Amino acid sequence: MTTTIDPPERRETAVDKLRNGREAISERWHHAPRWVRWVLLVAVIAFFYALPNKEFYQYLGPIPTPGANFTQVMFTVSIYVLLAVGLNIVVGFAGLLDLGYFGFFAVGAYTVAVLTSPSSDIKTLWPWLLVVPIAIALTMVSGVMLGTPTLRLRGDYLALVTLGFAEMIRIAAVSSEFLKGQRGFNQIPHPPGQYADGRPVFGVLDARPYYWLVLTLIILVVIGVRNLTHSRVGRAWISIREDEDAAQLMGVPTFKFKLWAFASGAAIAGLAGALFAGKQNFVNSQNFELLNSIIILAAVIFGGSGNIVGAIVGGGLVAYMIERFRGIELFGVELYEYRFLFFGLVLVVMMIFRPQGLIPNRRRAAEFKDRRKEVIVGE
Amino acid sequence: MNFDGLFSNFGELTTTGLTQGAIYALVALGYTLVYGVLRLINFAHSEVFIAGAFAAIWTWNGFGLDQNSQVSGVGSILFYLLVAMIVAAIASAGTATVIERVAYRPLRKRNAPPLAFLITAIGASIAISEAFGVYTRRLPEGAPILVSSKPLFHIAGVPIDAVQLLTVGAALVMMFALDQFINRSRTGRGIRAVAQDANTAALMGVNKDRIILMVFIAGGTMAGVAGLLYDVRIQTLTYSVGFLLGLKAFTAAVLGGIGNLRGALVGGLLLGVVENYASGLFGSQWKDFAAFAVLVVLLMFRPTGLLGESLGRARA
Amino acid sequence: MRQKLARVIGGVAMLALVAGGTACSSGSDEEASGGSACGSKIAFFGALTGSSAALGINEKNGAKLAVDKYNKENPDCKVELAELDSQGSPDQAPGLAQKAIDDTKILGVVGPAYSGESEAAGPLFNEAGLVTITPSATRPSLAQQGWKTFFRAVGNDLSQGPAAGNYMKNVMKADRVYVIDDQSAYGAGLADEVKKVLGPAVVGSDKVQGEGKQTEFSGVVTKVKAANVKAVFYGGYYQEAGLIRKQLTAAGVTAPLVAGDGVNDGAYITSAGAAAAEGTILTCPCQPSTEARGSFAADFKALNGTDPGTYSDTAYDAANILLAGIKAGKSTRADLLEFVKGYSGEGVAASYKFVEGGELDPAQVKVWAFKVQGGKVVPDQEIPKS
Amino acid sequence: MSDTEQTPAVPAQAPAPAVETVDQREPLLEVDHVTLRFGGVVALNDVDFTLYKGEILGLIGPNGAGKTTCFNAMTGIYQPTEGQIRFRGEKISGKKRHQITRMGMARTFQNIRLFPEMTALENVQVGADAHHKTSVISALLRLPRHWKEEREGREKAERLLEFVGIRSRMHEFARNLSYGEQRRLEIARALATDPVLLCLDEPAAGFNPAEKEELLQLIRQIRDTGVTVLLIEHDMRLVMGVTDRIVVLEFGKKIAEGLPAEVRDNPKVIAAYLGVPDDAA
Amino acid sequence: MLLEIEDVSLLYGRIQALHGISLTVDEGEIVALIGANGAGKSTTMRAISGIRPVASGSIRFAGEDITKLRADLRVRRGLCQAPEGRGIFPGMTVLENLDMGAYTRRDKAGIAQDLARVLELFPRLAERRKQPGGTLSGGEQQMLAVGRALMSRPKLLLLDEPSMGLAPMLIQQIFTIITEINQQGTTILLVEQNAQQALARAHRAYVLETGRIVKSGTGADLLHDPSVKEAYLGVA
Repeated sequence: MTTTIDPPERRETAVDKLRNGREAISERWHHAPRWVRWVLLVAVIAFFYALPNKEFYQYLGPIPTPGANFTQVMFTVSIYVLLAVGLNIVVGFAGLLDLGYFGFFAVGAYTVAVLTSPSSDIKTLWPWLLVVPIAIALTMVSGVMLGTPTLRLRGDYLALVTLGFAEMIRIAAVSSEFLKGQRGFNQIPHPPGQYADGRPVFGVLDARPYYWLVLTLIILVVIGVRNLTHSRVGRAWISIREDEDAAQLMGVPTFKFKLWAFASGAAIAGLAGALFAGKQNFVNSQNFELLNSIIILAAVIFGGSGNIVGAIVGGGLVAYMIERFRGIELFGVELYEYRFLFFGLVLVVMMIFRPQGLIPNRRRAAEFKDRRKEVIVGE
Repeated sequence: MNFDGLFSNFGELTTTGLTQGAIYALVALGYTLVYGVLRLINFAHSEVFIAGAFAAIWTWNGFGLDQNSQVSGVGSILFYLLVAMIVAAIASAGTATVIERVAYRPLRKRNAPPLAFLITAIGASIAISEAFGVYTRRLPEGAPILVSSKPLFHIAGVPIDAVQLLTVGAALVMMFALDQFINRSRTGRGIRAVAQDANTAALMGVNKDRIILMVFIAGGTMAGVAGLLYDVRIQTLTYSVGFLLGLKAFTAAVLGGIGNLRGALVGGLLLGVVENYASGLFGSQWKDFAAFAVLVVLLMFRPTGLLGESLGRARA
Repeated sequence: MRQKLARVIGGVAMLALVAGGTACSSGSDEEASGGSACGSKIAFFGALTGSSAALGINEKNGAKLAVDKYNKENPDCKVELAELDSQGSPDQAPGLAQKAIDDTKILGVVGPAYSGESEAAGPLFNEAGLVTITPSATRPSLAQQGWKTFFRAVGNDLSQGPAAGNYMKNVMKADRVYVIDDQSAYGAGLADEVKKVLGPAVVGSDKVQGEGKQTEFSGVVTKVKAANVKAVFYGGYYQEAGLIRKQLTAAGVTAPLVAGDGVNDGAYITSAGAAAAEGTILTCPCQPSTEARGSFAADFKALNGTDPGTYSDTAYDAANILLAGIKAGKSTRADLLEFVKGYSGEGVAASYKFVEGGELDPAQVKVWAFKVQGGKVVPDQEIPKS
Repeated sequence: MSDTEQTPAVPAQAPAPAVETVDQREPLLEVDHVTLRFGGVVALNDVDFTLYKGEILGLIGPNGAGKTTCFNAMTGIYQPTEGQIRFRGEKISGKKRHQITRMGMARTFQNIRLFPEMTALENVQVGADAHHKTSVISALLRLPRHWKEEREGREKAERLLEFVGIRSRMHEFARNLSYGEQRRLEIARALATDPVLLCLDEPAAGFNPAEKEELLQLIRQIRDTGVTVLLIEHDMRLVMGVTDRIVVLEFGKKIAEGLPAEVRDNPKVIAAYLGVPDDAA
Repeated sequence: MLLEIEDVSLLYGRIQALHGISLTVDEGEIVALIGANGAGKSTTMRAISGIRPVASGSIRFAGEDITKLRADLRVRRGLCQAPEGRGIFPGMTVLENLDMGAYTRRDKAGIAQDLARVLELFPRLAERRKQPGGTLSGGEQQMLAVGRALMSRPKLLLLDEPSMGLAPMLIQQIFTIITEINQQGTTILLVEQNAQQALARAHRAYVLETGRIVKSGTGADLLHDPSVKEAYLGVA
């Protein structure tokens, strides 16, 4: 019974080595000359632009997904990355636990669907490009509407209210006549653009242009988010996350900035929803399961909440791994069937051994280390 | 809005609501106990419930009973109920223990932040639920009809049947037992002490780990009984029903004042009734919507619930 | 991990998987001789895992039987069946559709099984000119989107719904009916048609959540009980139908349940329990097992180890139509598409001939009523059109 | 909170002659007969005093006397049950905390509350941001205002870190600073909000004599820049050394007010602090 | 030697709160620990009772090394603390609170005996035995905390600021009781801000400053030490 703090520390030597190795890499990265970093960054971005080309990915060994078209999978992955970047603002920076983030994605997608689809009741049939800003704006408004009454709550309670709201949106989507439930909206227009020979750029068969579009938008969004975090706004968010009372007493209008965090996160989700609807051509209530919200949140924390790179890696990896399981068979068992089982287990194990995420914020990592030292004797 | 639908069925909606609410209440106890002691929303509690519900069905299967079986004779019915109840309670308490040991205790030992607990709870919940899903091939499993739901008698024209009596009765008995346990026993006192002030409790010689384990076991037992009652009432079980039921049970716990045992009862019954009224008023598809609306409105305007928070602060 | 896993790319057959749960292997990769269509593939597209999987598995097994038979009859010119597991979800559908399109050996597709995923995948198939024959997506609008490659091996909701209504009105003489649906495209569509036919005889209606989301129907049951009806119609799938029937019976409602082909599955009786399911009327735009069906049921059981379920037969027929084309030497997608367009012939479930938009020729659509008796679904009578 | 039920009535007024002279000065913060109850417990009982512009006022009392409660009421965290608190002539209750800060009141915390995962510089910048107007839009697009305020805030932050003597540590995360540095950082952060009134809650707790001496100097320097200081402190040496005037609380009541020397010799204060010796009881 | 603390250091996060504290308590003594706010008095108590982990150093109790022993097991060995801020369980009645003190004990007769003794020591508590702890006044809560600690029949009783927030009359009373308890055979380690009283009662005392022990000696010596007076009142 007289357990001590020693055993866990001993057990972790192997993990520590790994961790040290990673830290060394991160150190090296932070001390590398500017141009080296730029070259590497450009190389990484170029890699991701090249990725959906079959001429390229067929040489990548096990990376392409065996069970579904890789380009289409990459599109899904990119949407998840965009969502993770958005949720990271809310959860990672402002520290607001949002379990209903996918609801905003639904708002974005439905706005596009309702305003563009011929099966919609209002028959506006507007082009996609015109509707995108409307979708983003509406999602922001819905973020503010959800945030205004709920952002007074903290921690777990906020998580539950957001979860409740997302579920209400889903039930409304299923049950209300206007949102067409499972019947959904079809023939949603694609983004505009034509090749010289008159073929549309954003056709049905080739998912690459969509992927490139999302990838480009991700880069823009990341630049925007970086701008925010390196400003008064970002400082306000982090100070709220760190100590909300102290932030208030230092003159931070916490409510306003929490609302902004919610609204910016929502806007990004709305953009993702609009892109999804434009690519998918069809939107119905089956697209918005609650599990998706949980997956995105887990992805952000998995990658390393509070760190943009972490969120990107988390969102990408989680979405990719789920698809990667498709078509893999082990001991006569189709692994795809078990993907969420693994997902759940990974979350548990991860929180025990690496709660700060794969690529943590340097600040966060220190916090977790410190907390461990304060373990109460014998407990 | 269909006021006629509400008023013409008012009595039946109320009794079904109360029956359903009794099950919510039993599950809510688990949330309330764990929250009271650890300030943690044990998301995985819904799967503790599911474990009990499956255990009961599989017990009956073990006796050769399936969904087509008819059992007669009060003695054998009681026997099957009792055995299944014990197995279900053990299965649920066992699941709860495993969750606490495997998922939460390592986090406590590492002094992890609350967010880590929440994510772990979600992870554990998904993993357990999926394990049942894979095992049952995501198909529903049927329970034998042990208790007839033919009306026994009428109160003011509203029929009352044996399932309703059994469900509400068993829930009340279990609650009473738990209440006595918390308020009268030495362990119960330890639970209340840890809930009110864990550090001081440790200074009194209370072993917090043991108390936490007891809390999970007590909550698990209640969830196991709830699982059995669910089987008796619904007679079919799918691996995925836990999530929604768990969420509603949590709503019930918050409604009554989380951490407050008697609040869980009040909250459960109230929620069951409210959502049934809503399904009468707006249509069944809006039933869950109503439950979530209650949760959201409540958290926004009175997060301490109807009876106030905290285990023991208001004498449990 | 990656290297050690047996990777099953869509092309490798995995016949043994369902039968015995053993590893994949039995697919033969040998290049068959004979016509150029030899060694080509047809694909099955539908939910094989997830909460809506049962229907998909029924269909896949039907298609598998067809391919199996074909390969036995043509040992020197084999065809493979590729399986694409969509989980019935529209957002997975485009990736899988493209997967099928990318595989140039796939000449035709049986599926997509559900209407939602058909909506999402249809444009891709149309663009690629890959012919699809759905054995079960009954949503009327699918045929109205101008897809050249869409064909439907069953009647749509517009044929079945009125038939169910007529049956209740004319055969059951039900003057008080309660209508429930699961808000799915299929279920709500059926329910709407039934309501149109029955008019004022519908004394109440309610909606529930499908896809396994709801298992507790006390609210609906209370209302049905209070409405004191002669029949209850349910538009939706067997899973919820079984639960509703069970809970209705438990609550003492004896009025028979009437439902569409989505409930016409053995799993319905399992989940409701034989006693509660007794007397349920199930409509289906398909014929009962007559001589024409031959040894289908027995063969199916021999291959898959289970009885055929809903749409196993239509999937079998759909696969056979594609296989007939391949046998006839149609070795390109365009040729096969043309072949299907002009196809006319007998299957085990119906006679097939496609009209404008890919719909099954209305003359071929026969709606039958079946009845649950003694724990089995037995044919009752053909329902006259209107 | 403090126990009042069995407290022998202590006369609240302790008129000191010095009060007459400072009365001429401009009042900055007025605590006007404030009573504060939590449930049944009376935490503050008719506390009444005024803080004048430019002075250093010490608020002292034994543990549990209600100092921090009083402090929290003055900074707008608690609403008084009775009476009111006016800052620069305006009633504080009902104002949002960040508004009070913008009106010119800043504080530090008894148990240091920095933003541990921000650098020292960023911590101070948060304080400086109190008067900035950069919106989400201008930060997103990096409009000129963002650059201007960012530069201005950074310069101010560096100046203040220099002032409290930890500029060399400005890129460290706050959690990595030593205890003394954290205390100083808190003061710098509070000063960054451009306060008229700086409230220090036990800034010397845990300091050794040398550090206390430095703190004393720092407080004087802050006053010399024109900032009024309210000091809650336990360490009498520090309080006696730096304050212009002292208010003494015990059991939620004011038991003395006046110049340091007067307060020190007040028998009631001595009794409250050292305890009454056995023979005196 | 009942309690022996050697070179104990303790961290809060990265801040060092104790810098190598060493002190001893002999059987039968009252030892006082005095110092200004933030000097580390309560932290020392927490290290001894085990609700904060120590970073280095050792704590021995009755000859056993308890440095890494869990808090509740320390209680079982006879080391009981009445925590700072009293730590009354607000939702429990006075009697239940007292029962909590005897949580580790199973001898019903002994418990009943001790309960009688505590109620005799604190007649106020006897009057309010059915009242929830949260509704007691500060002084009564303090008595309850001390009484509850006594219920565990400790070998060593740790009292953290028993006079905090009490009126002089009550302070007087509490200290009288402390002396009485000690005379009945309980060793006491006392943290106090009320130096006058604590030093007058203690056999020995330690003065803490910024996490270090700067002075020690008999209570009487320190009571008349001008530097102690200065530390508290700033009187030179």
